Amino acid sequence: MTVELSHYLILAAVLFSISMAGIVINRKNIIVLLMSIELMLLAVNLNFIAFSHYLNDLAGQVFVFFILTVAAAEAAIGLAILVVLFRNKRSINVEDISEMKG
Amino acid sequence: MYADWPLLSLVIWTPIIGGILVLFAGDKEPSGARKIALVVSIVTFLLSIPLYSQFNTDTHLVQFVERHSWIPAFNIEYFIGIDGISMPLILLTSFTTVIVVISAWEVIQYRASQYFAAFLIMEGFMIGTFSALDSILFYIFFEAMLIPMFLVIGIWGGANRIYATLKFFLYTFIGSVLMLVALIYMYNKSDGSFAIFDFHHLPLSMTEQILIFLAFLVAFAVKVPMWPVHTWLPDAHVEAPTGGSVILAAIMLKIGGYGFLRFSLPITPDASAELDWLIITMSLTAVVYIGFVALVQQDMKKLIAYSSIAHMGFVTLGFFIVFRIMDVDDAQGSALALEGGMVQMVSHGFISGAMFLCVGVMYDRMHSRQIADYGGVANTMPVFAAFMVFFAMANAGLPGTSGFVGEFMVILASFKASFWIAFLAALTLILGAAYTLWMVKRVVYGGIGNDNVKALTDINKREVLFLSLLAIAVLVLGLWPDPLVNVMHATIDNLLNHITLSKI
Amino acid sequence: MIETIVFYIFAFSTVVTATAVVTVRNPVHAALFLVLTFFTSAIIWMTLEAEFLAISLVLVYVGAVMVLFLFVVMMLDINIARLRDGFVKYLPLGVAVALIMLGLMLNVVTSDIFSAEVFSEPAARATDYSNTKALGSVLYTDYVFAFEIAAVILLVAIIAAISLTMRKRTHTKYQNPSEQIKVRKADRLRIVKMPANGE
Amino acid sequence: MESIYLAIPLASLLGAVLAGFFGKQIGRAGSHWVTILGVGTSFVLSLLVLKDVAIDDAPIYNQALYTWMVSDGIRFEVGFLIDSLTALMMVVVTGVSLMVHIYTIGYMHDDPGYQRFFSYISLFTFSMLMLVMSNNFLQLFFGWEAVGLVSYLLIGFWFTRDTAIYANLKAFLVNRVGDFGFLLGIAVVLMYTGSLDYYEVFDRADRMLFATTQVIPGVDWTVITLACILLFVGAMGKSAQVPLHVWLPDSMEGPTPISALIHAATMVTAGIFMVARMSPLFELSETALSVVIVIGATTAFFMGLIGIVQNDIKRVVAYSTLSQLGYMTVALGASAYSAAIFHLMTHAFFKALLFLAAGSVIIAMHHEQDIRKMGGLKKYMPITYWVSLIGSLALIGFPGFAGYFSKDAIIIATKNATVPGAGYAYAMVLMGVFVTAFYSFRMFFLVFHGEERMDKHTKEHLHETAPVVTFPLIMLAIPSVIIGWLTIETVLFGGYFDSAIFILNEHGAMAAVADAFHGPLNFVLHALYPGPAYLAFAGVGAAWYIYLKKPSIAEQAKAKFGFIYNLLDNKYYFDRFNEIVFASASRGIGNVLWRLGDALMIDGLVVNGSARLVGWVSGIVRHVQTGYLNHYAFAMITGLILLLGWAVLG
Repeated sequence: MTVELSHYLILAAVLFSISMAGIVINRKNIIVLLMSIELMLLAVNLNFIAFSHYLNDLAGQVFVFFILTVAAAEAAIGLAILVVLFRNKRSINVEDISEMKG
Repeated sequence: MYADWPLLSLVIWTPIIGGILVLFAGDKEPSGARKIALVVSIVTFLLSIPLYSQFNTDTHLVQFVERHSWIPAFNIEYFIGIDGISMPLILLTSFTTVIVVISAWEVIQYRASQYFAAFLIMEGFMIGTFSALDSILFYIFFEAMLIPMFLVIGIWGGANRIYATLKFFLYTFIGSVLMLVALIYMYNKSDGSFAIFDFHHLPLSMTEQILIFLAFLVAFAVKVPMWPVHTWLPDAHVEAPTGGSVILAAIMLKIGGYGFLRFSLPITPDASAELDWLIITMSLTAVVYIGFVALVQQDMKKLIAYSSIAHMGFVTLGFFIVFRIMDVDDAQGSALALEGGMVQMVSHGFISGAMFLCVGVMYDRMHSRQIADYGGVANTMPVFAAFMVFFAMANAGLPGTSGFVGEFMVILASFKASFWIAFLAALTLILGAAYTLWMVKRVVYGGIGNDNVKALTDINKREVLFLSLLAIAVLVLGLWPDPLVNVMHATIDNLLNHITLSKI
Repeated sequence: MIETIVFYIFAFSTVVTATAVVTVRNPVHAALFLVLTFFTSAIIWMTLEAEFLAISLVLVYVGAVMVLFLFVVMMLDINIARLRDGFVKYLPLGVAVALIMLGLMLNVVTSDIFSAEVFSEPAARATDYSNTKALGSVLYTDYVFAFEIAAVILLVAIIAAISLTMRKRTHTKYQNPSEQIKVRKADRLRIVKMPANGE
Repeated sequence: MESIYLAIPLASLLGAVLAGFFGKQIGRAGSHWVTILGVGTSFVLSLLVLKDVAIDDAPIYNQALYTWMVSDGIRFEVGFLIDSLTALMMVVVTGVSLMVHIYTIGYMHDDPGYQRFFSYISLFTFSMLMLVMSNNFLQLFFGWEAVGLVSYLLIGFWFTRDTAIYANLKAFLVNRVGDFGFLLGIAVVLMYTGSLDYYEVFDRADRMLFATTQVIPGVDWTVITLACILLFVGAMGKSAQVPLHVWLPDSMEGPTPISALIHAATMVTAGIFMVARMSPLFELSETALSVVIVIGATTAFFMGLIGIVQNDIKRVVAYSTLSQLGYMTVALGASAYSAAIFHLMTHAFFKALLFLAAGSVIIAMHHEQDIRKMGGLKKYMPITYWVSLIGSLALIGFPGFAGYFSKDAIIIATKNATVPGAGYAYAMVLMGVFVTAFYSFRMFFLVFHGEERMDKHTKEHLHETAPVVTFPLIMLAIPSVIIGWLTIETVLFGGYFDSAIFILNEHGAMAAVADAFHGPLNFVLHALYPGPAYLAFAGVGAAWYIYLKKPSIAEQAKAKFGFIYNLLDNKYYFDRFNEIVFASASRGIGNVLWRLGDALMIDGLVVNGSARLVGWVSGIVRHVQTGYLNHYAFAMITGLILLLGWAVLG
């Protein structure tokens, strides 16, 4: 029994589903939400790398590289927003962030 | 001497660049900005004079042509030139801008440099619209001039200016989008040309023509404005500052009429002939219906705005009555109708501009446009009253003023088509006099109405200057319209020949 | 064989830690579990011969991003209890969503399109093959523009993060030398005429 | 000669411009001097032209001055046509105008708008000259509207009075109704003949004669009839014929010199002049002539009746003007164009005289115009008394006076006219003679004879007016007596108008008058035969009996014939009718169109309605946007699942 492509894909799918469940369950905790998104990206990256390996094409890895970059940027800005938010509202509860509601 | 100058480009770009300069002059020292503005506007006017004096009246071909490739990917060109129908309107534009600059001299204190810059830039765009021979160039200028006007009303306007600007912008914009669709359709149809004259010779089936005609109709009818898409005009006028009203009435409305002559008639002659009843009905409605509506207005600017609509009804009536005249045996009178519409446009530019300036003069002193707030202005402002009565008479189409010429020509011509069309059109003689003079009666005449009127001071030299410039223009054009009519003949005749040929 | 065992061990721990990330009460713990998830998946990436990325994942993510997370979480005084409101309430929904999603995805990934026959194990690399070198050679040639853009994005992120969190301290006192130099007598000194108080 | 023609109107214009724009600089005296000089020049030159035309038999001058415009191959020109008709009109216009100018010095002596007034009346003279000297329809219309403008300005001269500015607006609008028809008439002429030049149009009149058009579908109208009736509508407006007469009585709100010059002597006769000028067209349409004669006859009699119940001295004269204009119109309808013009001329003199005399009375009475508050003025104002008597006698057609010749000529012509409606017209003009005499002398007796009903203060200050006022009166009184005698032979029968007026042979009214004419003396003696002269005597007698001898009769009659009195006092309810039907209805229509059409339908329903629709739809759709982050996340997940499900299972 060897490891095939589908194993990796299944693992990625499971990871993705977990992170999605995380988003639903932790709908109030913005930090865990952000973490779930990181997890999701991880699942996607895993897919890219697996395909890159099995197709013998480096492009997949390049993509992961960029995704990592963007994810890092996203995390930085997201956390910065979070800090500002906390300063202003003394809370990071998603329910308190509903200014957009007209 | 002018032969190798890119004169037309100069006339377009001088005010635009000048406007940007004015913008840089800033508001710290408003007198600097307005001096530059005045110089720029006068220079532009002087530059536009050779367009008339060097104009060759014997040919219908476009003159002062400049043609350069601009966006080669879509075969869009910087293609400009003028003929007998655009040249008078360009002169009107450059003349009116001078008047507007003078009229705003001390009146505008808030962000003066931006105000003057807006008008100068708008002038360039408007002249560009009149001289563009590439349809995309036309479209760009056509849309671009909305922006300064939008700002002028939105920044310097009255209390309800936001509503008015939005209405103005959406109305005109929605109309022109359909025009763009039509232009692109014809671009594809003509194997990749946006030149207006290529469109003129583009064979189109009846269905195509009718659709294109309707697209243009929406764009230009809103601009003119024709009933029933006219309701933006009174609101825009009421809220606009005086200069904005003047430009709006004097020039912007003309672009609609010009569009009919440049696009609708030659590109879709068969559809125009087919749907002439529609335009004629709308025009006559404008004359009669709007005449009645104007009668009951309480706000002077609204009244003049409605009278503008009624007068512009003559323009469109003149343009489309042609098809009815051509049905009658000898077709005499069709050139009369077209030229009448053109003369009416130019004359309306002077008269409505002057009327709005008159209201502006009073508004500057009283800060009210309501007729009821006035009464007996002639007691305290006799010189002004003389001007006001004069322009009111011109507005009512008194012979000897330019207001008469266009109406006279159109009524004469429309008689050829039908007695009743002429009858309804001629009702303006009564209605126009009624609403204008009734306003004059309530505003200018009578005993001093209240203490505010009592405190009025007569117009100063600057106001006398711009009102007399307009008065002279109105009078000269009324007493001797030949120089104006003469330049149109070749172009109008060619246009008439063109529209008699079916394109199907 | 050994690879299979490695895969299963780390795949299992990845799933477990990921589950822990979304379920534990304390965000600090969640962050730590996330770190663990990243570690285990880095090892899985290793088995896929993506050494460079595996290392960067650990260095960049675990080393920088996750530490940032931890900082933030610990810095902010968060009311954990409130954040856990509705956890139980939403659990069934979350599980249902996850299961549906999983079912759909499994449906795809276990199909024959991705079977071993189609995607067979690639031939082993030469021993002197360097994943980092190969990645670098494409990154700086074919993807150089994208690379530059990524750099700009990072720059923007840095600036944005700083500017977002920067606080203006209004009460700080400081000197403005240029104002001090420009000062004139009239600004500071007012000569007042007083009536002479003579005898 | 051409420069003289040009100088005639321009001299007046120059005066107007100088007084108007530089009134402050040249002062009050300066203003009246420049304008009088200007109009005086015009008058002298006009006399020269008349001599040239009448005595030296100068050829007709018909030249364009400049090309106004060329369009569609049609030349619109401004030019002069100088023939016998024009020359006569020029002299009348400038002559009366000159007298009025001089009179104004006295009448407007204390008015602050002195310079403005002189400027206006000079401008009027210019406009009227342009009108009568025109050689084409365009310029005719120019002059036509220009005199209307000046009339508007002058009626509203005292613009602080509400009645004045009401009257001037009314005058302008009613005139515009006439002009509306006139313009359409011009359009007919242009479209069927392709020219606006009089002579070219007359040459091509047969194109209109044989063409038909359908104004109302299914009914064929001869174009010439249509053209003539439309043109006549213009004349009705300007010459105040029923039902467009309503403006003229109200126009008495203007200063009296204006009433004399514009609303009696010259401008209102423009319609008469125009129809006479168009005789080659009107002659071709029996129907049009018939319309003309009926309208004229109605005006002549019924407007005269109103004059009986008026108490404002100027309004009595105004209604007599209406009635006399009716006479002229009847003459036109009877194809007796020369008689109409002849009456126009005599009327210009004696009616200007009457108005100016009325003005003189008004000055003396300190601007009191109610004749019930006058009486016995004879001994205070002898000159005014005598000139008024002359004017009144001329007006009623007392044998030997100017009015007798012209009016009698009209009556005889009407008797011999053949167009449909002539019989009615003959009855009307005969009764009109009696009515005219009655109201004229009612006013005369009430003003100058009988008891003195004015208040004490006024009485103390009563005296004859200044020479600057009485001089023009005397100057006008002279032609009021003699001009008929002197000129009847030349003007009516000497073939003076042969070149200007065209009469078809079958319209023999004028020829019949000529047959009855054997020299002026004989014409006067003709009065001894039973005829209109006795009616005039009867009118005077009745007035004398009722208003001097037994004033109680008037009151009794008023009480007894209350209905008729009310009808007359309210001027047949024309004003009321117009006020309700036209003025109110227009405003009503305007309001409905504005509020319902523009504000409610177009703006409310379509424009703002579409904006509201967008707002309404988004108001509903907006609820999807809760503003909660987790809702969005959940929506995203749902969307993702659906998309995936669709891709995988679908």
